[in-house]
Amino acid sequence: MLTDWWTIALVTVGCAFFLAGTVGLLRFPDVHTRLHALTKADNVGLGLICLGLMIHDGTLPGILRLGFIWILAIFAATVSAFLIARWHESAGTED
Amino acid sequence: MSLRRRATQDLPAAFIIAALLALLWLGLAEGEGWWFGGPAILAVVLMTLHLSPVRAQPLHPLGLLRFVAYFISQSLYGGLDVAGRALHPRLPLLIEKRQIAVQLPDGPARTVLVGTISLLPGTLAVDLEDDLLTVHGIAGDPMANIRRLEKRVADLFGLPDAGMRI
Amino acid sequence: MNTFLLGAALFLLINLAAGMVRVYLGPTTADRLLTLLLFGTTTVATLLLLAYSQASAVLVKVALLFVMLAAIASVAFVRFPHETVQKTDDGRGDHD
Amino acid sequence: MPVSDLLASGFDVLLCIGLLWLAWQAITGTGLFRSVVMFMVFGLMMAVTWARLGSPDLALAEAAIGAGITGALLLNACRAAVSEMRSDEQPLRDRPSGVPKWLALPLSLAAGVGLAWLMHSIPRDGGPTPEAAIKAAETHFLDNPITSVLLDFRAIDTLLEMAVLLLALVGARVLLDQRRLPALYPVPDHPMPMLPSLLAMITPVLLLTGLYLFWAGSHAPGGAFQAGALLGALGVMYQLAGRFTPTHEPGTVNALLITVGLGLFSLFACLSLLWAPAPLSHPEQGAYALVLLIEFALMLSIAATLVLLFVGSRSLQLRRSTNHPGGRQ
Repeated sequence: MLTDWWTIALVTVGCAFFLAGTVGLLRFPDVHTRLHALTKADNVGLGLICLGLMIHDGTLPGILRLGFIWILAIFAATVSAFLIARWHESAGTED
Repeated sequence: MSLRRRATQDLPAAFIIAALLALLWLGLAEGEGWWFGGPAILAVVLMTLHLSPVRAQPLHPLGLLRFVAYFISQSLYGGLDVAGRALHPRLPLLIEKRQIAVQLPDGPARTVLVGTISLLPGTLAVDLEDDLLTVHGIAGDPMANIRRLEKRVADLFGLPDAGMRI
Repeated sequence: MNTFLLGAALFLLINLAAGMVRVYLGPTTADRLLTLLLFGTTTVATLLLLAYSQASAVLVKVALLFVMLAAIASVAFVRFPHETVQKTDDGRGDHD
Repeated sequence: MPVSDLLASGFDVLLCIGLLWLAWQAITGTGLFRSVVMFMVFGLMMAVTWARLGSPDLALAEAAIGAGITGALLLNACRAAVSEMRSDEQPLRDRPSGVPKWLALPLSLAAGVGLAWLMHSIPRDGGPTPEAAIKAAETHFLDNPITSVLLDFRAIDTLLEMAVLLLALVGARVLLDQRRLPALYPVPDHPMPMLPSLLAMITPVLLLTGLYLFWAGSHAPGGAFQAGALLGALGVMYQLAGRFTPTHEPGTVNALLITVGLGLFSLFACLSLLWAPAPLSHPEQGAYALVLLIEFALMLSIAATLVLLFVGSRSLQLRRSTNHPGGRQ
């Protein structure tokens, strides 16, 4: 039962990070600052949710699957963020 | 390139990829189907080395441990920091853009550096042209953070300290 | 537990809906791409929560596909020449 | 209990509204580019919907196709639409076709007659009812009911789908030749930072996941279509990264790859007349191995066709690095 509480706590905090990411996406003034919000907050959120579900799952294959998703998501997100930022940067006159 | 030289260069990378893929197969197939998974992993390793050649990079064990600890704590802090700024009623952003000469050599070390920057508090990698890295910051001076990260990455790959290099 | 996980999934879906405002508003093309990034991560998290609330391990594999393919969409977009975007986006240009 | 029902309904209602709104935006949007983004998001939501509906097979397919290939294909179409506006570009290829045009009529007539005969030969009454089909699926030698429907009960549909995919590619090629559209997504000269690392990271994972889906297809959600779409997405990624060079000469390996699925399936359809009264019946022995072989060929063909459809060239060549031209297909 203790593990359930851990899962609930981690998933809840993870969701809060997602909320912060979305708020940042809506409130921040330009593309680069919005990228800051999305990459950082959403990846922490996904990491916490993965961790919470790992505790909930408890089997080795399940933990491995979630671990792969987490690591790949981090990598894909930072590379995507870098490519989008770079693309925006080279789009024309800088603001 | 001779077969033997290729074999000695590619073998370490092949073993690492194969081990990781075995973990992935274990996760996907839940411990079944090794009769298919085994040969599949072998085929995938060969195809990967053909399609996208990589060189195994020796990692420094202590550096790895320190890097992982640093990465997890800093990305958590980064998330908290940006969440705090997003939810703050006055939206405190100290926007700054800087260009930094990267000291790390081209290759995996630089990949890890650029990939990590965007997850650390207040920094975002925007461009990398030759050795010049453009960083966008929202939390004041991004320089100190990046120099620290560079040192950690250098430790991770067992490279000499960035500051000491020519 | 399942109810909690479903609730969390619903929360993330509402989050996504809020994020859609950014695609709608733009103003720049890169802003629309950002939402793709948001959708990449958030859909994965939603699918994971759904997977465990419905006790369906396959959905975790669907999430794994999403993670791997999210990067392809970004690469496809950044390979897109700027002048083409300016012609095909709704005339506001890439910078306001 | 009521709380979880309420949450589930809330989730479903939000999903429905979101899908309708996205579809509306994709169709009526003011800019092509925004419509493409909306359509891609629609694909992601569709995958979540299939997951919610308990159809993981479709969720996998939607994830592989909707998240990977469709967006890239639509962007390509966007680009072609724009570049058609300026007509000062060199045609990719300007050559009359080697096949005389008058052949098209008898060929298509023959195909039509053949199809009509096939349709006529399907028993009209006493055909399997859904209940009978479900019952048969339970005792079928393939444990995944979806795959057993695709490759046994409705194998003719799958066969024709493969033909449609090949026709789409041929159609795109003809269109590209006639409209003199420029080579799409030309290989960029300047390498993009971080892209090679992304490829190196994603290549083994995607390849193994594709093979897993192919293997899983016989007993769990997965199969040739999902695996093929996934591998196709990887190919598109390589093309986007400039690692595949489009060539004008048709390559043997490419031709083999795009036809092997349809070819092997058709061959099986013909050969099966030896042991059964109707085409596409499975033999008593070795059916599992046969299905694996056909599925594998289908996977390769789907992947290769999708990539070539995206690139719009006759064939592709792998390029290891900028100073290392050549290499295998």
